[in-house]
Amino acid sequence: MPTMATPPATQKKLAANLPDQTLRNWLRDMLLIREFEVRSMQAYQNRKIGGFLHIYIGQEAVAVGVIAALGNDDPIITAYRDHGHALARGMDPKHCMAEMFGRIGGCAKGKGGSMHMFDKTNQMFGGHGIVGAQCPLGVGIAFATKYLDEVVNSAASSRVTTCFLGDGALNQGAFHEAMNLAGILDLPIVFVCENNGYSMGTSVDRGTTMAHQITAKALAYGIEHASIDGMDVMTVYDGVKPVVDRCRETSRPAFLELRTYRYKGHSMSDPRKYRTKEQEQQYEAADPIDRLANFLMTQRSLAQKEYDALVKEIRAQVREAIKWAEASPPPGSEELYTDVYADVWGPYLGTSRPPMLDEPQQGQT
Amino acid sequence: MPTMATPPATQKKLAANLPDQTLRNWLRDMLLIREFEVRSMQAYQNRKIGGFLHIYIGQEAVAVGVIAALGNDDPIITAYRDHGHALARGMDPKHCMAEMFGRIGGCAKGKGGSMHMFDKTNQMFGGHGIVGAQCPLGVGIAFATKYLDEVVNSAASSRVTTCFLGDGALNQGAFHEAMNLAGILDLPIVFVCENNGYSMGTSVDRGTTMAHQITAKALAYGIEHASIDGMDVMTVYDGVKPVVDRCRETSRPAFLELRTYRYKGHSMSDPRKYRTKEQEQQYEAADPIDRLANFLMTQRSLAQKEYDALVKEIRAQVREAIKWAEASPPPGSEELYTDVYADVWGPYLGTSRPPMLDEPQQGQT
Amino acid sequence: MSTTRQIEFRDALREGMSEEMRRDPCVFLMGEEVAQYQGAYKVSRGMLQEFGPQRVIDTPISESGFAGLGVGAAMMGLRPIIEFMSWSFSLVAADQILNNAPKMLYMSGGQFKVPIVYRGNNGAGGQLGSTHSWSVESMYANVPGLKIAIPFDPYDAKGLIKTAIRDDNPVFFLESERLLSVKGDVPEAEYLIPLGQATVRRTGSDCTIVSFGRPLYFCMEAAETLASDGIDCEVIDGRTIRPLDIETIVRSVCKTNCCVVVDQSWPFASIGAEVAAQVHERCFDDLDHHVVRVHSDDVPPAYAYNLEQEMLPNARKICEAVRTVTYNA
Amino acid sequence: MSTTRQIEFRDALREGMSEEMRRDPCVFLMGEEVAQYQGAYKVSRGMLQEFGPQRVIDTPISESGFAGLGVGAAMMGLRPIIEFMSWSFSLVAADQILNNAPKMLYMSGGQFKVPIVYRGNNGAGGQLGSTHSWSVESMYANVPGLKIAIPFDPYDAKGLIKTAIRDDNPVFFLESERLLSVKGDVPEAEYLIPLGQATVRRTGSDCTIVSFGRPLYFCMEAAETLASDGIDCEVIDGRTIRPLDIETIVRSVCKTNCCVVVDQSWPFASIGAEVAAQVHERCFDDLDHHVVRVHSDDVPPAYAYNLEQEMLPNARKICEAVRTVTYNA
Ligand SMILES: Cc1ncc(C[n+]2csc(CCOP(=O)(O)OP(=O)(O)O)c2C)c(N)n1
Ligand SMILES: Cc1ncc(C[n+]2csc(CCOP(=O)(O)OP(=O)(O)O)c2C)c(N)n1
Ligand SMILES: [Mg+2]
Ligand SMILES: [Mg+2]
Repeated sequence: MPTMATPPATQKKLAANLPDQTLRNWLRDMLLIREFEVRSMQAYQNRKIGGFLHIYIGQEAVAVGVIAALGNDDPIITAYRDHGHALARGMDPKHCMAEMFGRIGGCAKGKGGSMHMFDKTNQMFGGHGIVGAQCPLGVGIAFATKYLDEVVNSAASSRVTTCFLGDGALNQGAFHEAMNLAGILDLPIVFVCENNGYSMGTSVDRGTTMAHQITAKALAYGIEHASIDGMDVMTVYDGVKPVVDRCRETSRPAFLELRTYRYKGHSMSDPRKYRTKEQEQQYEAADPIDRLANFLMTQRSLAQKEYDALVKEIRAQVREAIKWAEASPPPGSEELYTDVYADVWGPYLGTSRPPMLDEPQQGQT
Repeated sequence: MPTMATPPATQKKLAANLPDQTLRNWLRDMLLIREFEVRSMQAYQNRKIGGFLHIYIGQEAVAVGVIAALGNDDPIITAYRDHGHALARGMDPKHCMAEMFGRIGGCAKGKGGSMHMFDKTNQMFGGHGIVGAQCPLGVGIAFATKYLDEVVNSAASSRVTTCFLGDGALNQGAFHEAMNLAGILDLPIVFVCENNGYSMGTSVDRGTTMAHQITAKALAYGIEHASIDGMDVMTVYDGVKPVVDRCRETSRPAFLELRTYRYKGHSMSDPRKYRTKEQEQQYEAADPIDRLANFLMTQRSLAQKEYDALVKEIRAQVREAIKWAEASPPPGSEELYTDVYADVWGPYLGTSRPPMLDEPQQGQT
Repeated sequence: MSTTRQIEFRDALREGMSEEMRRDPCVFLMGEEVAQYQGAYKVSRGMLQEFGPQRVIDTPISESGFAGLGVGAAMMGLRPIIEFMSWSFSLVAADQILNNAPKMLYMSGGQFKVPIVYRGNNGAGGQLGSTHSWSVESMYANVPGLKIAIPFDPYDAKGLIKTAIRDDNPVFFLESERLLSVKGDVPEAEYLIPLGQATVRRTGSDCTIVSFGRPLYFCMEAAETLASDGIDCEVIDGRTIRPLDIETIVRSVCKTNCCVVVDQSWPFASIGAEVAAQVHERCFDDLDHHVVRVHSDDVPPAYAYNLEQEMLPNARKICEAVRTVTYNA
Repeated sequence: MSTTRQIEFRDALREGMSEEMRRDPCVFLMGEEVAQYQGAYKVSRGMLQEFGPQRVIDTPISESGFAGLGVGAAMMGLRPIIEFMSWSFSLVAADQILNNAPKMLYMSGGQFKVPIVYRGNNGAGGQLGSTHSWSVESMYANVPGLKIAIPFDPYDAKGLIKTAIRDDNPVFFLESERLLSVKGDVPEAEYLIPLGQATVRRTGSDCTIVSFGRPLYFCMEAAETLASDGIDCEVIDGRTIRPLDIETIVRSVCKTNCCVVVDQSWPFASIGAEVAAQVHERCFDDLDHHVVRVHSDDVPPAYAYNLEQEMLPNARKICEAVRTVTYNA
């Protein structure tokens, strides 16, 4: 049987050969996500954010490392633990925060909330709340990139779609149908399973067969696969980049397990009784931000002073984002009947873009 | 990686060591199914049977061989191509035929039709029309046998459930969720995938990744698996029996691919343009009934005369079944509101057993 | 005057899809057996040959997968036509078609439209039993964000499918296996039928009969029978359920003062209940009698021919209903 | 007179389930996080400890799988309680719960009963957005073969869940996250509440308000407000949707001559439409005004607090509706 496991790419040290500034940007992005999440938790406790809130702290290296391996117009889609992906993809934190505050300035005008971050400009196709349901959508996006290249436009853009999913989604039928379709239709999609060890209170081995080797799921579909340490952003990049490149070239899907950990509870109401403090501390000791900062300070030229300034700058940025979000008004009541249908009929008012899309873009970091 | 493939059991020659009479019974069962199906097709053409009709001809060795490897109270469940299983399990052909004629004497009082053969006495849990949907049911039946042993009754009946499915069902999410659940919950269930090469007009390689080795699907769930030639009933028995026995012992699921072929179209309206006459003839040349008959005549004591008598007897039995079915009246209009709810309320009349269940049992062959 | 020909319902559907595919490269057709097999019910016959395997695409039996694939593709600006061999099989894809398709535009705050058509056979196909004989219109009509069209004849099939494909919203297009071979006049020239516009299939003054799709044939039959008894029925084909053209219905009821709704789905919380409720709301003082509904019986569909026939709406039941509401008139 | 205590809705549910599990070894509880985590909403707190891992069973996120597992187990004579963390997640299991559970008895000609309870949170949980805020009652009520119960308070929660578990049919049991912490009087002694029996939550003579589950709290609030304006409302809690106790509703409407239905699901083809249609059918000559319905707005649920509030039924909307129907009275 062909195992199709990707040869370990770490030997190539791709990330280590990137310019300093790129790695500094990754550090910046990870710090931004971390700070954003810390402040989100506060805002939730202060009842500025409602509904469910799923915090990405601990997993930053995955979103940042994977997205770094993509081109700017490569689409991504993910589940409900999505702030990290939105920010890494280039969404301004103020739009992300305003969305969680339920304000018109939010990326979805406050209609989506924490679980539904959409950003057309940055090719972010959501934030999706139903476990596994984004997988067929991801396959459809990949189908469309290929179809557009082959049928509609003459130009070959060769975009690669990345579909993130949690380890819990491995047990949803939609994931399996999506994998098979991607394989049968030869689609350029990379499934990135963020295996953080738990779906809510269920450790992966309690819910998922072959938990010690979840890449076996990919084998069933003849899909290239690899397991990658998701706690180190450079390792993530080194593991993912060649896979994305190959996927772009061959239009064959791939499946990657990114081994990671969420430091916080599943959502804000989770007491985390299903795991030990020791386990949490163990992961926190291998923190992805510390690791990259350390690398940049010891192997490269990052000065402590610079680092401190970066942290400060980011604090200010997130503080700004919160202020901006608070100043943004709630959606007007006309929004109730807007965006239900694209056209105007009966009580329905057609559709309108979120103001975010019409703001000048900062460009991705 | 543990492949968990079952060691080829054919060396053990289990079937070859069985008493002559057992093998003759298998021959009888296969002939019965064949004759029953031939007459069903006629009846369909004569408009005595309505709806969809899916013919089992060519696959007889699978139902007969697998069911021979089970105990009498081991439950089975299957998809819509189910006459063969019902008959092999011991349903009287007259009840099976009457069901297809839509008569009160049918196994489901004419309410189920060809796709929905149920037989509580013989532990046949249907006949199910939605592709893959029987898989979670099968898992539930296996769960119940274990639960009854462990929680409700003191006696350990250790029943093994067999869940048949087509190759097309491999692409339905329900199958995958069922496999994972069976693995996680340690359930005594054998999934028997009857790979007849096609789901309607789609050859298995056009719809299913890893078509050359569909047991890879089982590997993804850490489930024991094997591929077995389904065109020879003795090989089927030899392959399946040890797996069923082990499943009974360990309460661990298994997955078996039975390689087979349906001689006829998917249903009665299928012109079979998607395959060649040569391919059909190739399989027909290796006919499972001929193979067993041949074995019994050359290696055992079956005389041509005996065989001819058996064929004749079966023709008569099926002719009888048709007569019986035709004589059975259509369900009375009170049946419209019977069996909707188990209790009586509003227009609903409660439930009533099919007369079949109260007839003296012939016992399984 | 444009020339017309008599063509089958299935051919009208194919013409509509094919014209739109010629017009717009973003339109494609996907589903089980739509390509090489030429369509399980021959609706897509020849389309693979004309448009090639990139635009007419066979799928495995993975309704959830390819229904969701369509949504993703639509978010990217394509215009998928997704065929369900039967709407009965759409239940395994319920989350994709009811959560993702009709709510994406709203959840994304207006960023991602989902211009998609789901189409296939709906309603009892003839002795297919409980799981294969769904009339999904009542269940799915509860969900905002989608549109539902039910064509009556080849003319409407072509005109409505073309509009559905051009519509920027998810459209659930419910055909009937029992009507696919029905022939009817279809113009050579291009035409479109707007969604949300009912049509009067028969004018009459004594009673309004409202229906959708296949049961309209029974309504027309009943109207003939009743006419010979001096009861003159107006038969309204709603054509689409969402949007529901209640104005046309109300106009008719204000004239006839009587209303019967014929809906092939189960009665409870149904299209029939909705139309009845709205007619009562809008015409309370004009009605001589409460609205009477004709449905399938509130039981699972049986295989047996006699039980299935007894369960389904038919001309006899419709006549009875009309006689009931017009009794005092 | 039996002693009562004040307990929470979630505890009443647990007491009901636990009593039935003590009584009948065939009853078990299965779902996501029901065991080790003690229930995502703490409904099953302590049950793993009492009944052990064979009877209180955690599942992976495989709703289609374990919803179907329950059906298979029920065919074998067990009485599964299957918890959906939210009914919003039941859409991925739609085929199992709508095809297999309610039609098995019919398809098998009376051979295989499916005594199963599906239960979990239904309705808007509070800013959970479009995919997580389903009110499934209208959609699922269309399907024959199942029963639907919606408990109002701890007393009903316990009495109805016990009956549901003993019922030989599939029962969809719709709880509300927003009510789980509500406290109420629950007797120490055992009691059961039959399915199909509505109850009058408030007697009144001017207008009948019919509702189910959580919106009843808004109805009671509205009734208080209206009482101070001299409009005396009778509030009826249907308790179960299938069977629908239309007799109790009709009796009340014949007395008040006015009717408002409050239904938290979307309006189109809904429970509200059904009740309205049936009341019109049964009380046409007794009604002073057509039935008025109060629903969620016909749009997907938004995350933003203000939009969600605006969308949902509330006391203000109910008051308006009652004033409309009683205007001429
Ligand atoms: C179909 C479905 N079932 C249940 C849920 C409730 N739920 C939300 S998140 C979650 C756990 C998912 O775990 P995982 O996929 O590992 O992602 P993680 O939370 O670890 O990021 C569950 C059960 C849901 N959203 N959708
Ligand atoms: C969910 C679902 N989708 C589609 C169908 C229509 N359909 C019935 S049988 C069939 C092919 C199944 O092929 P396979 O599983 O290989 O079984 P076989 O017919 O070969 O026995 C299809 C597509 C269905 N019954 N259910
Ligand atoms: Mg996880
Ligand atoms: Mg097959």
